[in-house]
Amino acid sequence: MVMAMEDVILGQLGFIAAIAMAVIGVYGFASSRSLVRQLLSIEVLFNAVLIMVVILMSFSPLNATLLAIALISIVSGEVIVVVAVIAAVYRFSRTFESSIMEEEGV
Amino acid sequence: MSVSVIGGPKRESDLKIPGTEVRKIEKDLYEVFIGPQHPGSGHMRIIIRVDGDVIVEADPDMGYVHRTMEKLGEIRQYIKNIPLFERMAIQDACNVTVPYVLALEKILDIEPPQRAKYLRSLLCEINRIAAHLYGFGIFGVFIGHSTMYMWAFADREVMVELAEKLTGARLTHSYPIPGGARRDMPQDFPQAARKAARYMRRRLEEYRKIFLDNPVMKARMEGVGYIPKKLAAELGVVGPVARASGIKYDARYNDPYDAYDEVDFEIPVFEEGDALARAWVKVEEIKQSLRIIEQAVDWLESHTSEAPIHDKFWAKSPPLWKKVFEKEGRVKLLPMMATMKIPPGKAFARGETARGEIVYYVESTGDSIPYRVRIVSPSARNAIVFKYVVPGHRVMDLPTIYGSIDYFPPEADR
Amino acid sequence: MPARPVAKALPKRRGLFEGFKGNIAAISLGVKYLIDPKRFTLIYPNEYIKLDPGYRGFIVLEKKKCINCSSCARICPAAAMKMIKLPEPDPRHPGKTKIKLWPVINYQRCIFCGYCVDVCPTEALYHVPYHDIVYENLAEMDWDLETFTKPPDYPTASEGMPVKYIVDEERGLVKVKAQEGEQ
Amino acid sequence: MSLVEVLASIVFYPPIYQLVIVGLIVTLGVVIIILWFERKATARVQRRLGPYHVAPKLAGMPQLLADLLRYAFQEIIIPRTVDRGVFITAPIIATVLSILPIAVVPFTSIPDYWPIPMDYSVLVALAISTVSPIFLVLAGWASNNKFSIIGGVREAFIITAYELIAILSILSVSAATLSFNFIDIVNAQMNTAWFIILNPIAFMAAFLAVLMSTSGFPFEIPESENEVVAGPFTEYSGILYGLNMGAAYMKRFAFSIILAVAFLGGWSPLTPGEGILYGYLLPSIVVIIKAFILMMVFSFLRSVYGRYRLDQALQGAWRLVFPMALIGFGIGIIEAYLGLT
Amino acid sequence: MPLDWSDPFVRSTLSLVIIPLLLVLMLLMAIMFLRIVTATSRDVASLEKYKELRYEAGNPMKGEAKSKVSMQYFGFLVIFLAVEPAIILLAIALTVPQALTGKLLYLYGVFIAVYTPLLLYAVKEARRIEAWMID
Amino acid sequence: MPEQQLMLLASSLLVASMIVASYYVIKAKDLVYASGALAILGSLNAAFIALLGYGLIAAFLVIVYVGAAVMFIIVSVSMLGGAPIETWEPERGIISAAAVAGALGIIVVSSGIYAAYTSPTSPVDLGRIASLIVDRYLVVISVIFVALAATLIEAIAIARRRV
Amino acid sequence: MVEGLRFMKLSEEMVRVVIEKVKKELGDLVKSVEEGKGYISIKVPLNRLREAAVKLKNMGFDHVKSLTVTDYKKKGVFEVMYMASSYLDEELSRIIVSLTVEIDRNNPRMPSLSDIWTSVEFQEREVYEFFGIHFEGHPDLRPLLLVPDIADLKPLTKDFIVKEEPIFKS
Amino acid sequence: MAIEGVKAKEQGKVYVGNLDETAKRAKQLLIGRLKLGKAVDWATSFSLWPVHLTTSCCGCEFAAAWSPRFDGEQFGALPWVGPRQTNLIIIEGTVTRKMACAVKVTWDQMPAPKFAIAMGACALDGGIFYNSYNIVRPWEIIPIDVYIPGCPPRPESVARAIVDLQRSIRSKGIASKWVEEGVRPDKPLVAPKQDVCSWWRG
Ligand code: SF4
Ligand code: SF4
Ligand code: SF4
Repeated sequence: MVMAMEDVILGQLGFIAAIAMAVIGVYGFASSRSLVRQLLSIEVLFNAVLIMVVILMSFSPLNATLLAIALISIVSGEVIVVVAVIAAVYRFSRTFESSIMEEEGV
Repeated sequence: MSVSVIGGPKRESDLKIPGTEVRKIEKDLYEVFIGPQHPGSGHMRIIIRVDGDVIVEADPDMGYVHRTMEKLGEIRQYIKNIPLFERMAIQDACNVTVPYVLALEKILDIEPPQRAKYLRSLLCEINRIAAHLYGFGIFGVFIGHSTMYMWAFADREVMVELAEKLTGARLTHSYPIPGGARRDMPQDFPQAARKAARYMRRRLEEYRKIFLDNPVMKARMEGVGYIPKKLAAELGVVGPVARASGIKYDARYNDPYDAYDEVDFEIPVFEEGDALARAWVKVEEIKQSLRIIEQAVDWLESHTSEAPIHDKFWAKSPPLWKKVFEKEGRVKLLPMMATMKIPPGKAFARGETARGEIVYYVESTGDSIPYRVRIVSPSARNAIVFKYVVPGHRVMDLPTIYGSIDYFPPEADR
Repeated sequence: MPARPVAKALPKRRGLFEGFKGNIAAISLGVKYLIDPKRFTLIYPNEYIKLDPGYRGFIVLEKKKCINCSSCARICPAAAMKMIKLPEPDPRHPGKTKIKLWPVINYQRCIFCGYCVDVCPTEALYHVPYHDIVYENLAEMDWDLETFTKPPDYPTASEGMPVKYIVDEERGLVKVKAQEGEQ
Repeated sequence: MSLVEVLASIVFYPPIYQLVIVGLIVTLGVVIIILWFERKATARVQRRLGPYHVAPKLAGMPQLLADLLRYAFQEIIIPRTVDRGVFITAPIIATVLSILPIAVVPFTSIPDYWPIPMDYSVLVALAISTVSPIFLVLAGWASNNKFSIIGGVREAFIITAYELIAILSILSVSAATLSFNFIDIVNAQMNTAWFIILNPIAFMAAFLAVLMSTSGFPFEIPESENEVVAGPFTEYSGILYGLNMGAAYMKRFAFSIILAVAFLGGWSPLTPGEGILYGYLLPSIVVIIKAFILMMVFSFLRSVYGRYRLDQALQGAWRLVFPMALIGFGIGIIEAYLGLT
Repeated sequence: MPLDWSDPFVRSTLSLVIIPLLLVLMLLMAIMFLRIVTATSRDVASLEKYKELRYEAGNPMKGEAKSKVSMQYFGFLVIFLAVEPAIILLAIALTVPQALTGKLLYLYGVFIAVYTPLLLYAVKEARRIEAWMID
Repeated sequence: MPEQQLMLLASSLLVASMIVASYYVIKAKDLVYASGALAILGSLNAAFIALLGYGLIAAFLVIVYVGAAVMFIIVSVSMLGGAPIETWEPERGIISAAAVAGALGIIVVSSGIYAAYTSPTSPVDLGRIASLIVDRYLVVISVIFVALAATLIEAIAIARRRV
Repeated sequence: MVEGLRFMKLSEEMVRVVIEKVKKELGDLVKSVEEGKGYISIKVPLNRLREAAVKLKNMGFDHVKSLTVTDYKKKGVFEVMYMASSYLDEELSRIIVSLTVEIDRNNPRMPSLSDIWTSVEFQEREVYEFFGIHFEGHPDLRPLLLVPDIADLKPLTKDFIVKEEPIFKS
Repeated sequence: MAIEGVKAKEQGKVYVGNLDETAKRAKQLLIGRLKLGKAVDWATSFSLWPVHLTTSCCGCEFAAAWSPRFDGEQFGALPWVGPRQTNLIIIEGTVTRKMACAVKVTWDQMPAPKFAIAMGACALDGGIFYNSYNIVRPWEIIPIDVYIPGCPPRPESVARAIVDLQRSIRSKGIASKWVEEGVRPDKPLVAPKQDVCSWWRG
């Protein structure tokens, strides 16, 4: 199958977006010490990953769909747990600081 | 919220690095003002502190309608105080003024003629129904049921119409005066009253269907604002609130005045003590009031018409006055009423308004103005419910409780 | 027979089915009123309520009946009725004037308690059976003697037709046309 | 092509027709009429007249027009305490998003007149409808007002209550037809019976979900005036508030259209024929009328019910309506299994 | 080459992106325009000093509004989020051919079996609001 | 073809706004708005994925991720009180971000996967996916159910206060 | 029916019984017990007020209907009356006793009874703002109805004079 | 040259930055050119939504005025909850010192073409409380359009006040002129003599 030029450009755009978002997400995750901000950064990262997955799996659309669906389900599951952890940490220490977890050895 | 640093020596050193302050969020409660410009409160402000959806602390801030009645009562002649005190609860005008008049009569040591007593009781009961319906309407709108509001107010108009026929004013009747009442019953009144009573009974059934037994409304009211009997006695709540909590107290029964020892009626008492019970108390009381109205009307019809005022104020009246009375049923006042001097003495009187017991303490030093008038109105006594019952409920329960205790700020603030 | 306290209990109903029944009852009642609202709304400027003659509306002074006794001003709880001093030719001493007291009313304060009407020894004051008059500035409400001696303008009467409400067993109140000339 | 034809081709170009003509203009009209109806019907049940003097001959019909105009020419106060950008844009986006689901609902079975030919239009419609409440929450937060924020959070909680129910109960129709395509669904209904008959439980659940999602009584909780004044919209004035008030009704209209297509047989008694008139306009009018009747029922409930408490609504949703929706879903699958549709 | 207006892609972009975007812009402009039109003059603003302050039920402004509103119904939120993906997963499986509906029913059964006891437990937990206070 | 160019234009706009949105997620002062931006990011992402030809994923993403997960985040954040003062350590962030950027860039460029994308020749067949799910991946899906159920229990256990 | 007595629906007998009972219970605490119009007045010295209140409460007078303060400017005292009655005891509910103390007008301080009778809490706040009487031991003594600058004037004392307008219009 | 440059700059500023000028032009366009004034007056007069602020016991009759018998909604007046969405304030009787603050705040927070009705003797000259130490005359705080005497006024009087207000809005074109000029043309602004909220301690 001949790859159309547009497809390639679309894929590259996707990669650009994914990489940029990944970088931003990692930056946010590493530089903020607020748990909530870290959660948000991870979510940005997840969006990047999702695009990459879809693009990379595009040779097999069915698999891409299934994988993406599974990914999204799992991530939303993860979100609950993380938020629950944040709430627990907050209740425990009254801050959103991640360092509090390091200190308490959590 | 305050900015502070979590304790511990390790963190102290951290403090030196700029940008590492930690804003500690304390268990700060959300302070919400309910009122005065708020659909969930009438003319008052309730400062609630909420933890999420649960009220932790409620502080009723009254006084938005404090119109200094006690002070003005001290500088005005006795009879001028009747319209004044009436403004406490204008939809319950007769009920709030009768005890004041009773206190004056106690000091004067006179007793109104039987007809005046029946007339007063009649108007009191009409007022009671109107006030209960008013309370119902406000309660309905507080829990979002606008139809209840409209229906109650529609039926209240029937009662207002009756009162207007009897006294010539919609709400502020200024009807009782020391020694009697100001007007006699018009000719066509009994028939209208009986019709209204029959109509009202049927409507109560419809209220039950759309409001009290409506599952949505029942869910909102059941178990909300529960006041156990002990607590009710301790807080000294009055009226339907007390009677919904199983307290057998009604000033008409425990200290009968006017015609209440001659008519046959019941004091409904419920044990449940929640908002639903308070609503039901009102329904049952409306039924009893209708009975009283019918009895009073029967009595008044079967007795000859005479001026419903003590002879002291009527015996020496000029013929013109008698003519006016015969023609219009209007009792003229003696000009000396304005500056009537009352012998020295202190009297304490209580009466049952729609919202509960109202007490007056009148002290006279023999002057034409009272030395001291103390009023404790039912809403003023019920206000304490906000402080002791509301905490622990959800925010959405606040209007339910407010509506169910039928709190009326102008009355509470005096 | 005296009053007696009677213990009552809330009608207890439980269960899903009861809830369902309650909902149906409420909705069907609503539908019933949607079909026949039984309303008695006053369509205001087109209709107005003709009040009973005994209604305590605005107050008018019949000057010739007044004996200038000040009882009305003395009993007025809101200090709305005041006596003004007006010089007047003295009938006994021609050429001289004497000061006479006349009541005037201030509707900024009057609370329509009717005390003044009831206390007037000669029935010089009377109520007109209407009440729905509004003003656009305050000064208009402080009446002088001349305004006080004639009934106030009643714009509503020229705009709508009078109706009366009578108590009815079925519908609560019923709006009927007030007969012309009927007092 | 004559001018009329050109105009018709523009107006009836599906995206424009569905979003601008139906989505905006008809919705606005429907909202105005339904608000008038709501006020009149409520007034009737409450034994009074309702809006009247604005046009006595029309029974006060232009009342809502007057309200709208009045709102339009009232000062738009943007308090100093709010976050301006979000404060202004959030309600606008929410409004537009709330009518967007109409874009994916076909009003006819002729492919030319589908705005988006899509196999999973039900899913997409549901997906779009889940986004708009987020902006209401944001609007509440941007208002920087205690009542707004509480109202916003309540809104969010109510979303959690109704969203799954809406999805489940509307998808039960898909379960019965084994397709996410509205066309298949309507065709199935035209072949057998409307789903309101085949699957009344799911319809009930969907009905309640829509009621919750558009804060109709008895679930008018986010804007419950007795505690949170006007909920997330407390700070909005002028036309911004008018927009907000309309948004809930627009959303209700969009949902009603979905319900009408999914449960009430869509354009059912009518078989779309040739040409724009028979192929697009008339079927869409049938759908709109069905949606309108649904909205009238929604509106009527206002006069019978008060409102539930937040926790009661949540509990009721999860303990009563959610199982209902699940059962409805199951019924849908069983119907598919038995080949009923 | 002109655009093919009946192309599904063009149609969906138009109806899902461009027209909504235009609507948003239009509304935004209309609102800004009306705001300018209806703005009051400065002398009024100086007299009405509470106008631009936060509405606080008729009180002057007090305290911070953006503060903790930790509603105790967090549990329901958790349930919602945990059930939603499962439901959608279940829903995605709906488009099976009719022959496979038996399996679909089986999946539905699995879902019911897994979630019914769980939901019963979770709703019971979520109702205990005292357990969900953030502090 | 103009449609294709339109698509490219749209997707580049989308990519640009995605990057802006994700930047706003990281930088917004108010965490609620950051989460709001996350919702927008999710929607844009869905739009992009739909452009790539995977409408089903897009719908799924919007319903489950934007409609539920992000909603959940927004609510939780606003319930936790908006924006407490945060500590930023940009150095850490820049270093890691640079590392990730480098690594990803090298991987993408060197392996040539940047040209890997092929648009699906036909729209994703819903029937196939459904059949796959109920036929082949029945167990997997059941496991996902159980896993989600487990997160539910876990979340309840963690977030709830022991009383 | 005897004129003047009708209002006390209960017989004089009952009132007398209650008076006797009060006298017995309170013993030497009371200065005097009298029957007033509509209430029984029990005068106690200020320093035994709380004791008397506790005893009354134990007798069954479980709530206070009215906290009445009268300003006797000439005597230089405030007369403070706690008008108590009963809800739970039907006999006593017909009777109102007033627990009366007199306090110095210039130094208005007295112990709070709000921990004995919760129902008096708000009324004590009210008295505090209107008369300036300071209730020691009150949990939350703030003005209840008035704005602070008016509360400073202590409007219900006889020092604060409000004038009626004359009946003549100038 | 320099002067020209400055001028151009200033002009540019005027063009971009001077909102008043833009507003004026826009207003002229809408009210003047498009003749929307009549419509605005019509709409405003039939959409007088009173804000929920029950200052005192006249609220009873206010409530009755919206009850089925008198039904204020027939005039298009719908009592509404928050001040931001309303344009009419009905002072329902006595305004105490404590309440004066609420009246002022509520009035201020209402958006511009807004009207006030004072209801009941108390709101005019104190009524029966004319010599009370705790009341404030509302016309000292906000500009009042219509006064209703009575204590309480009958609900018809409230209806009459609304009808009167509607008529004067339409005949005098108050609302459209207000929008056009940005300030109420026919009534002076009222500035409270003292700060009515001075007692409020946050
Ligand atoms: S009606 Fe009452 S208030 Fe009015 S003037 Fe007469 S006495 Fe005074
Ligand atoms: S009471 Fe009658 S007679 Fe006397 S001054 Fe007044 S109006 Fe005249
Ligand atoms: S005018 Fe009369 S009814 Fe109105 S507030 Fe004053 S006292 Fe109350």
